[in-house]
Amino acid sequence: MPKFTRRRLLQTGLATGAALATARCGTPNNPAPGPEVNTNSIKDVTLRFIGTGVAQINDIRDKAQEDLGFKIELKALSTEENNQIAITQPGQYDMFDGEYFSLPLVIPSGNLQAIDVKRIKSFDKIASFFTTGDFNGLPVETAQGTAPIKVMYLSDQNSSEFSATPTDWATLIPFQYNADTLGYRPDLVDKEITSWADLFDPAFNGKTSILDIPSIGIMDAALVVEAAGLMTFGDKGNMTREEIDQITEILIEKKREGQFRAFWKTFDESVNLMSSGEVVLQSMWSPAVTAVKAQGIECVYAPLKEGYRAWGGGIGMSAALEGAKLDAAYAYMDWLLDGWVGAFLGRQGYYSAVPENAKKFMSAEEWDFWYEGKPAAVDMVDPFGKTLEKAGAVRDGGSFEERMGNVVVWNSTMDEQVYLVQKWNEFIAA
Amino acid sequence: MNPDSAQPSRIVSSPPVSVRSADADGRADAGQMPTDARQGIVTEAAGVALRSVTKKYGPVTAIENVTLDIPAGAYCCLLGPSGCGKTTALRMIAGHEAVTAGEVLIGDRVVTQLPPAKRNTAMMFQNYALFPHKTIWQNVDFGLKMQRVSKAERTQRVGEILELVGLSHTADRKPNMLSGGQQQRIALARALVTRPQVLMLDEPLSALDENLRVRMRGELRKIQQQFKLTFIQVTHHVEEAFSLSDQVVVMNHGRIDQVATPTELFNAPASQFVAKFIGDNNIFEGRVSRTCRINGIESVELTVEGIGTLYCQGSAALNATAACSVRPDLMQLDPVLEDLAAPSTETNQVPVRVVDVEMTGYVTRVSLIVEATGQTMLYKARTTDWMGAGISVGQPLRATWSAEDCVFLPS
Amino acid sequence: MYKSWKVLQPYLLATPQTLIFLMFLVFPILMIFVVSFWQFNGYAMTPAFTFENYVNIFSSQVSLATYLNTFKYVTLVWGLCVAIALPVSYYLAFCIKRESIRVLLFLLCTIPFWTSNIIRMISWIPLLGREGLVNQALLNLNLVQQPVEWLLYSDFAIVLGMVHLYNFFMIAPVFNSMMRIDRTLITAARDMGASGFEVLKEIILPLTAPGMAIGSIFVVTLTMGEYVTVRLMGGGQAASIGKLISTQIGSLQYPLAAANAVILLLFTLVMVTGILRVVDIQKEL
Amino acid sequence: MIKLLLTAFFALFVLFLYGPMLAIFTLSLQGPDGALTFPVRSFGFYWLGQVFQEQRVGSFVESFQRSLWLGLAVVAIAIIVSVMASMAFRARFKGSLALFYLTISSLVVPGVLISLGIGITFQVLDIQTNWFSSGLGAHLTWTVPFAFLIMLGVFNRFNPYYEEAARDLGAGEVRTFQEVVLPLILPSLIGIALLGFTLSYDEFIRTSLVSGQYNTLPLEIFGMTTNVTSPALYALGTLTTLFSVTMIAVGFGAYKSLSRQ
Repeated sequence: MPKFTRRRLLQTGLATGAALATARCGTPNNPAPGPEVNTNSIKDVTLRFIGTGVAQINDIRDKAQEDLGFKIELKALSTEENNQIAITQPGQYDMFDGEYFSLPLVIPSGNLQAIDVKRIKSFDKIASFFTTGDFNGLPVETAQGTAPIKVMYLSDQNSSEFSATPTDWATLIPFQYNADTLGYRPDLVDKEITSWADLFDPAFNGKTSILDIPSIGIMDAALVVEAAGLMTFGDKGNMTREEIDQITEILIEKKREGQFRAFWKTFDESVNLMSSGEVVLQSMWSPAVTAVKAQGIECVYAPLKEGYRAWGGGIGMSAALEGAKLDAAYAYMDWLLDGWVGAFLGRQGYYSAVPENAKKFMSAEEWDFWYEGKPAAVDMVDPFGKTLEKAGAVRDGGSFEERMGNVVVWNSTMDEQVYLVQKWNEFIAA
Repeated sequence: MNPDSAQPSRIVSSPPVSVRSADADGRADAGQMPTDARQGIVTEAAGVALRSVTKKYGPVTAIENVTLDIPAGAYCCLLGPSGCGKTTALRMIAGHEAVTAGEVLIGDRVVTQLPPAKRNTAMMFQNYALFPHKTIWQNVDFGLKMQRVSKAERTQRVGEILELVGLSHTADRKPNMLSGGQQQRIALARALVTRPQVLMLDEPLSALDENLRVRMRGELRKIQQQFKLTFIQVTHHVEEAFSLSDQVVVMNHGRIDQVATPTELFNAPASQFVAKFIGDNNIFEGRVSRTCRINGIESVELTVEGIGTLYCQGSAALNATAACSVRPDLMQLDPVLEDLAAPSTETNQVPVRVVDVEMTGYVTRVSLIVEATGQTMLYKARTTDWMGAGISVGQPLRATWSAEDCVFLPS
Repeated sequence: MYKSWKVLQPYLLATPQTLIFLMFLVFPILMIFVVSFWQFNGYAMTPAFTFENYVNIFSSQVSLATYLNTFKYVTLVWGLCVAIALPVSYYLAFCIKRESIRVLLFLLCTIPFWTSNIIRMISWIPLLGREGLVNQALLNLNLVQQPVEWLLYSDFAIVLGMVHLYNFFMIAPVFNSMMRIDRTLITAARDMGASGFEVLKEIILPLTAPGMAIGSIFVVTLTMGEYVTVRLMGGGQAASIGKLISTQIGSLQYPLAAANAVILLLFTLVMVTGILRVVDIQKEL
Repeated sequence: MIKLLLTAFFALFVLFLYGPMLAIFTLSLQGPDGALTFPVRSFGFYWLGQVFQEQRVGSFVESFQRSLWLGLAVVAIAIIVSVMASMAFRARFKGSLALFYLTISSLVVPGVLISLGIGITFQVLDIQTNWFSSGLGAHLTWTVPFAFLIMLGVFNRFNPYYEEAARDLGAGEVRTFQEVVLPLILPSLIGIALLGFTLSYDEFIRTSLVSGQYNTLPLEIFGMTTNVTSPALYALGTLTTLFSVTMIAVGFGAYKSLSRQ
């Protein structure tokens, strides 16, 4: 496609719509291929992000724009839409804020470019289960599923093959992750929740929920059915067709029995379900629990005896990035790891990829509460000014080590992904 | 050529009709006992009476204290300009409009509170109101079906009446496939099939073109004779009312101005309004300056400003304001002006000038102006006569007519 | 010159509209048809000619059940829309005598239609939820001991939501048909002894049929492909074909979604053609 | 009696229509401590103000602007195109029936097909979807048929002698249209504009897969239903409803005053 300048585009008058859109023509939709003639500065750059509502937060954008000087556009999507756009609409984004488990689908599309880890200043400080696969001897690395290290590296800059061992070329630069479990309303649930199996407890019939994102929901479901003794798996992170058949059959049966109240796709939906009392026990994300608490409603993030399901999120670059935009992208990633974002997200309960940097931006009390598992010395306030925890409270599940050290599965994309999605859809539709 | 000439002679089946005073007591003498509508093809007609009937729509009075007798078997036309209350009166008789005060009688039954279907009446609507989604057969059948008449009898009666109006072949068609005249006949058939005692027709001919209208007039009249029903028809068309009716009821502003046979109406309009409405009568308003007898008949001398004195038959108090009217065909035009100064008590004279001449066929209409007052007058002559007279536009003339032909109109 | 212009003129005038529909309706649907025979994996589709997608759909219990469920929604929503539209339109057309009041009340019925569907949908949630207004009222009145759960995230909620959204599409044409009924037809029927019910059955309903047919086309086609209401009011639990298609799109199973879309389109067209036999649309304009 | 029943039914229906909306209007008028469910804790305009503030994620203001522009573009195109086509229909021409049924089918094809079809088409052709290209197209498939059917109705009742009279008096085609046809159909055009704008402004399903990088307002609101956990969402509902109602009022007023002339 020949390069169109803005004027040329208008002259050819492709569509009335194009003329109407002049108001925002300053930000080209398609980054022009070929070397940028105008290498003026990265200040003129606009980076367009796609991601989930978890980190597509306007406060982060404002701070980044202030610190970095270029423009950032955010688009908050559901996990599903995010992957969908990443794979099918490469022209719509410059930066992909996604999860590691989606990479087996996104990387083959060729829409992301390899990240030169040598250009990432804090790369060596990133939590080691991302970069090397081991973590202070904790069992994180033995967990099943698409653990980040399995899809962290590409064998070569232009390859779409994952490398099992570290190379100079990364797929995503991680910046947040967490260990997820079940959340519940202690005021509406009269016992302590200690096992994934409680999700199927008939006492909560019609009051539970599970998330409707196949790659994540299936892992929660697997933990539940395994804990309930309904079935066993060879590898929960990579099920066989038979296992998928069996687990969806169990799920459909539970659904027919009316065990579930609803399904959710984004963490705010889970917040609304929980805070409105529609659901009293559900698989949930950590910040969703804190968000429920921020509304003044009791909510517990249950440490379960079977362990946690973990996920990792990072930033990837569109294959089309180059020149000033590419520089801007690297600048952004450095900024991302620099600690401000880590602290910002940390105050909602996420962990930062570079905890030591995040620590610089957190108060000692905050660090102690969120990472060390110590009782809050003062009231804990989220980044939006809402008080989450009164002084004296302790984080559910305890310290960083206790939580991340107890991860048994990661969100995963399996070999039988297509089949899984089909069966999962049947479960949702049943 | 004139289809009217083929009409059977008119029969007024009851004593001369009259406007009854509002406080008249007793029952309608014109009515007969209604017979069962389902017996025989012909039902006995029934008279209709209104007793001090008033209809108000909120603050607006549509009908004010109207009393009227329509004899059984009469063809009665309610005539008047639009908004005069004639349709309201009809709808009150049919039961489609509630009466604010007063009573409606059909035969000797008080029907004021009865729904339309219980009144033994039928109505034929303006634009016919044929059901567009039903076939002709279903349309005609509808009333019988509603009366729960047996299937067999319905088939027979619908067949009969379609035969009668000569449209059996259209039974399976929808109304919009029929011509205007055919639709009208179907509407009539539909109204008659239930064998009403009274048939009401709301401007039944207004949707037809001129030729068809004249022909249909004849048919209506014929059917009325055949069925011997009371027909009450609303019309604003004077000629229609004249050609059809035994009894014409002229209405104005919610009141009845005159009830009479067409001939009476034509010869002796009872009010200025009637005189104006029924024809192009020339009307002169003035003051009663003298009462006298002309040829032994009580007469009045009317002083009209700018014209002088006019004489007409009638009686009135001296000095009362009044008017007189003369039909445009009963005047004479005379080019001689000399003896104008000496009016006689028998002949009225007015100096006029010809303004315009309109030849309309048999008749030529001549517009005149009374120069002294600016009043326009109309003169109608047979075209042959006018052509022989050799009068041209602008010519001054003398219009004369006898006191006998001049109708006195009290205010 | 003038003559040939006259002949050409209608073609030229009709061209832009034809082009729009060719570009954004015909071609995309052809593409759906083509793609429905393609293959796909987790992240991409590849041109092919396989009936696998159709086989998948017809051999799956779940997708068949989903189709049945969709028809259930369509039937219920359609039935309720008719059940609401008839009395409401009848009331407006025949019981209200003042023209100005009629216009006012009709506008009152239409205003919600002009506002955002999504907003109208979510506005049910604070009413119907477990701790919503309705349940609170029921509990306070001691009518129930436990909150009623089927009010929200249920088939009931979905049908309610769709009726709320789409009843206007039935009311407007039905009302329009009723307003067009010549009032003298009713007087005539009354004159011939028809009771109120008979007038309704013999005159008003048959003459309202075209309006109902047009309304039905709208309601049926709108509910057939519906997935937003199903998602928001069903709490993600309920299924319809539209929802299935959107889930499949979300999972990048475009060819499967396309195959479902083709089947959905066929069903819709069959229904609409059926309805069109009852009514001549061109005559109703 | 029956009338009474019908009145009651109508009242219930109106309650059914407005009840839920009144609920969110009430909930949007809460103080800062308001929540998504009843009871109302305090009254205030806090959340209405919040709509114009920066949100945690996304932005209402920009998507509103996009929807506004898109609605106007859709209206303009729909009017031009449908007036042209309906004028063509006054003369019988080959293919008119086909175009008529094409237009009808555009109405009856479920929206999700339009969205999917345009989405796939753009993807296969490797063109970026955008609210002002693919989104515009999707909206046109929904608004043009309405506009066209209305115009067809208008021209069915349009007396052609007016135009003949104008031509007789020496006006050319363009002048005839300007001086005679346009003023006579103007009230209808206002109606179409009003309808078209709202259809576009509130359109969700047809746009959902083809809006491209930037959301239209309904898409943004839908996104918000999954991303916003505060009454700001209801406040937005209140405001956009107010906006719609204002548009109706303005349009209706214009229609009234035009048709009176």
